[in-house]
Amino acid sequence: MITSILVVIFLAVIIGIVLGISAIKFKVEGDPIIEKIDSILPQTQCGQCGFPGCKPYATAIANGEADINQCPPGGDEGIHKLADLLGVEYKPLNAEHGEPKPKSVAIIDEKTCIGCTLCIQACPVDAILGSAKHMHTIIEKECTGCELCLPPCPVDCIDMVAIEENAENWKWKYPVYKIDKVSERRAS
Amino acid sequence: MINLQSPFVQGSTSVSNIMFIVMLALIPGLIIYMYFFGIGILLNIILASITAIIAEYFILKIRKIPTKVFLTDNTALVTAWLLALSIPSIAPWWITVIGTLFAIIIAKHFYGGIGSNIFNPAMIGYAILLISFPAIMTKWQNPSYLYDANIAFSVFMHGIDNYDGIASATPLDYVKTELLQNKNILPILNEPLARLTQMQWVGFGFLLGGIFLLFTKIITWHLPVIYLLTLFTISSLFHLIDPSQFAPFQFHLLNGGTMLAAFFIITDPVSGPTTPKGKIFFAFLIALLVYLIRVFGGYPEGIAFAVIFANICVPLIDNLTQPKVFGHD
Amino acid sequence: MKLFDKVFKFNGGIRAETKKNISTAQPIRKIPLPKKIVLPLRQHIGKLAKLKVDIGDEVLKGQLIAEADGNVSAAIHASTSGKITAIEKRLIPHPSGLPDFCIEISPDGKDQWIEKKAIPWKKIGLDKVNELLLESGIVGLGGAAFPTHLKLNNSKKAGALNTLIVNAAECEPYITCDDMLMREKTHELIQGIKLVHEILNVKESVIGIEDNKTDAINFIQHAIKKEKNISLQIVPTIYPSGDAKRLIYLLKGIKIPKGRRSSDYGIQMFNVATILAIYRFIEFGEPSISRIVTITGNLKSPRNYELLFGTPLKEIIDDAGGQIIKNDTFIMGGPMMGFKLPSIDVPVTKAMNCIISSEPAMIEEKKPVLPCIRCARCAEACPVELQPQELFWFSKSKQLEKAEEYNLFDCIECGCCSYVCPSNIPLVQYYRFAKSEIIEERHEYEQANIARERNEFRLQRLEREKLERAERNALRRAQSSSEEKTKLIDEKRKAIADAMQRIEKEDDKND
Amino acid sequence: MSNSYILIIISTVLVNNIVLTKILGLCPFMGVSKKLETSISMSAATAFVLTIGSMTSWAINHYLLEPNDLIYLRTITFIVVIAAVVQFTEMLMEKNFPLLYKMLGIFLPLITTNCAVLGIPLLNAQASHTLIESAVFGFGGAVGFSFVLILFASLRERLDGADVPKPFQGSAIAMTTAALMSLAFMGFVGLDR
Repeated sequence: MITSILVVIFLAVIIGIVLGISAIKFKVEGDPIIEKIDSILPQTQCGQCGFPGCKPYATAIANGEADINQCPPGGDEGIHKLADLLGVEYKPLNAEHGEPKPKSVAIIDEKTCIGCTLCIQACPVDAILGSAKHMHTIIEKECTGCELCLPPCPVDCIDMVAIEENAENWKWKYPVYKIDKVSERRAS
Repeated sequence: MINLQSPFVQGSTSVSNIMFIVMLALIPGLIIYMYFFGIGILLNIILASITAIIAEYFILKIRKIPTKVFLTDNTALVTAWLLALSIPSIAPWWITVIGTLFAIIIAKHFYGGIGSNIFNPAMIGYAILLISFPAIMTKWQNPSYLYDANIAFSVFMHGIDNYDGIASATPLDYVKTELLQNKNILPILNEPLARLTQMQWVGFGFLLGGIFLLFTKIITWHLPVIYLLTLFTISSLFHLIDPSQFAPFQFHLLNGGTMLAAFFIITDPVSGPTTPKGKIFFAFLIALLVYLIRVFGGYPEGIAFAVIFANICVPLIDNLTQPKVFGHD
Repeated sequence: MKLFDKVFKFNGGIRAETKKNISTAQPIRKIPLPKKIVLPLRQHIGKLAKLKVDIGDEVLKGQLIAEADGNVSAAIHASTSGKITAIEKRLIPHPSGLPDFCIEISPDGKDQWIEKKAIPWKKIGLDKVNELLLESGIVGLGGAAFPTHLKLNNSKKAGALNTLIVNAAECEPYITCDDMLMREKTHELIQGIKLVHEILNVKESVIGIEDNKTDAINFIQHAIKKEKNISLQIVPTIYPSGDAKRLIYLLKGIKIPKGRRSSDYGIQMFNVATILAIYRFIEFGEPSISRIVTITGNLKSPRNYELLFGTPLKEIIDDAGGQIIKNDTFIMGGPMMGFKLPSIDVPVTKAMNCIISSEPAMIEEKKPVLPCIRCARCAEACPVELQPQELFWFSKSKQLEKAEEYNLFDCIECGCCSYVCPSNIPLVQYYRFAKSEIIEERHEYEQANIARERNEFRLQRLEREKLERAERNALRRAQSSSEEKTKLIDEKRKAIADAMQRIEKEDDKND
Repeated sequence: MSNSYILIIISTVLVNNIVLTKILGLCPFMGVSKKLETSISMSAATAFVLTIGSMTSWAINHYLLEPNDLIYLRTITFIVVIAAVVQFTEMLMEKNFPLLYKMLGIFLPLITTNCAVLGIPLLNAQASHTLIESAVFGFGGAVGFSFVLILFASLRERLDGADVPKPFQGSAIAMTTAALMSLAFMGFVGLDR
């Protein structure tokens, strides 16, 4: 009886010492996983996930404070990639954070704009040009379509315009065949 | 509407043609089989075919896939034929039915049907039968016991219990059991049961059909040639090391399902590798395992297990044997 | 005639029915000036050309009406004299079937040339020739429409070239425009080859031709009898021997991987029609305004035409007698790599080497598409030695990273795999889909990176501004009356404003 | 003597494969076989834990338990030792391969409760293997585990593109596949004689 207790205590002490030493020796600092997560996120900086930008969301995911299904612009694909990276199960997009929309850019109606600069302050990527009392324009190439400039505008002069398909950005479509039910299912 | 894209012209091969030619190539072996062993095998093939078609039809219906196209692609038939040719011709009807159902439903359609099955369906069916009903699956027809269609039909319906002497061990089985009693192999090989020339003639028939397949470019040379070559080399090597323990290569090449496997079973494209190097390794692996199981293992014939095991390795083999792309180093 | 010089056979390829004799029975024909000329700004690989004219302008034949936008682009010239009557989006011959910007010219009927000047290339040097080529609007006329000046640029960078290969293989079924060009303009072609040979300063020129063009072979052999440095090499008729890298391998035994250019290996290749265009430009000062187009297939009178760019296709089809069996479906390019035109109301463009009025068999869906049985016939047929069955497997299930790992982008979309597939799978369509998808993903990734940078920059700026504001406030509170201090503040403000300006400028530059 | 080591290896890898014949260690076998890369790392981690675990538990069994007549403490002490080894591996990995650590996720600490890892030391003790035999047995078990895990992962990657019917997608078809794999391994019966 006593020997058995002694043996177990002895084991516990030895193991405790070994693990204690290695805990100090293999201490981990920083978390490179945040960068990996951040590179999957679409960088719209739209804040729909409930965090003030993509990086904060990435940090939250890495710390286990946020789920992977809170990013509507990233869409299903983004969630799949996050799930793959983190080795967790895929979950469908959380509707609380909004629905995925077609990629669009903000366009300022330059006739209505009063040049209040509120939108400039709201834009997370500095994609709006203009100064006080001069009408503003949006650098279309830089616009992420985050819609953050819409609420502050006092005269509702900003519109989100979906990017149209043209000969330049046109893509080949997924082949669909009548006989092959499976490909139809996948395409839909 | 389909989205029409290039190429707008097409060659003339089709899956159903390929499978049809495979079945055609099985005919010589089948005829020789029937010549020596009666019509038992034919009953099995017909039953297997019918079972396969019916199973396929119902599964396609359940999966809501157009039935006509997939029933006429002949793949289910090829599976049924190969399975029926692998099991003893004196097996009762329900053996054939169970095996075929396993092959079509589990090995094929669980995985998504033609093209998606990772295991050779016929071999899955065979292996399941072998481990479930070893007594029936290891008794082969005694070729000296010639009988008429009535008996064949009775055996088919009720099994062999009413007929003494109808069954005997295969040469592989016989030699193995004799060897277990620490006998020298040379006298054993001269026993009539070890020299089943009828079986060897059937193998020859499959060889003919296989050459036809090679000739019509349905299969490439890699699989059968490497398979037979490896089996030849290993058996010769062991025979050289100890002729009193290991049978010479003729014994291994001509007995069991060697020829059927070489040209028809391991050449199943869906569950096999696609790269030339991969095919070589695949065939080598199967031959090696077949020899090991035959000589050292617990089962008299190892083709089904070897094929399934090699099937498991296929994705990895394909992955590791990707050929160089044009211009890449 | 020596048949089959030593060739290095590439893997696979297919021997399809060539159907070339349909359109070679009659000589090349020109048609009268059309009523309208429509010139798309997108006729080449690269950026849209930049407009140089406005509605109402009068232009002369050969006048520059849109210039190359940057290096990867090509200029557009008026193909006849007349007035610009519209600049708007019209249907163009493009696989998307989407409209794009076009210039419409109403011809005045005079067909009056601008002043043509031969290029004194010997005097001005290769650099200048290249600059002029940028203005010539010449692109590869084999079908890919890659700007020619870029090719020359590359050869210049690569240094020593030793071989000029003239691509006369024309391997796709139906197409005969190069064949007819070689038959009817043999002399001009050889002059062109000699010219390009000298400009590039190469040691030898090789014309690679498929053995099914016997007439053209005879003519050229006769014409180059006295040329020491020009040779003709006959290659077997196996599609796709006319693909640039396949032809180089056939002739020279050099395998050039994806991402490398032939000029890195001392080889430059031009299509026969491109050679002729360069010749016309340098010798006579004529920019690229016309080409030979094969009009073939299901037509009453199929033949080759020499056509001005911008000619409405409909007029040509009418001239060729119209379709025998009406189905209003036309294919641009060959049957292996071409695409279905969205409509017949499109103009002739630089990339248009052939128009096939579709045979009924081409557009009906005869055979069902079955799952892949991994028979690897496609791998045996693939001239790039890919594993099409794996690429298909990954593209179909949208495992794009895997597809890329298996070298999806090496695929030249030649269609050999689809041609031999016993399951009738439209493999190339899956590859095209996967490629576009990956390209878009990459683009999005780049956009995301830019957005991230800009966001980080903004956050830094906000942080800095906050600090500055705090500093300023502290300063103001401490020394509100001191004049000296006010000056200091002013100075500081100025410095900040300057800095801001600088940053903004830099930002603009980055844009 | 070396012959017996080879037999142990053959036996543990093929004939008595820890996963497919003994049906131990199914948790990581199912859980970490979705991607080839992860499965390879998992194999490495398990191999490490198994070999070290077998040896330490042998030492404990041989020097602590058997002399003191405490064989009834085997299970509990082995569990403790294995847990410690796993902890150690975990820390090592978090330091040196953080991404891998994240990818293996819960399955890394779960090696602790991996029945293969406990099973092998217990089998060792039962068969009264020597230290080297224990190590070889542990290593062989790990190789067998890695072998089928990697094969299974490559199969599952291939299955990602297959048109598996909806009810069978995911775990269902993985289970079926595992069953059919073990069918193949049944063919090796008798090879270790």
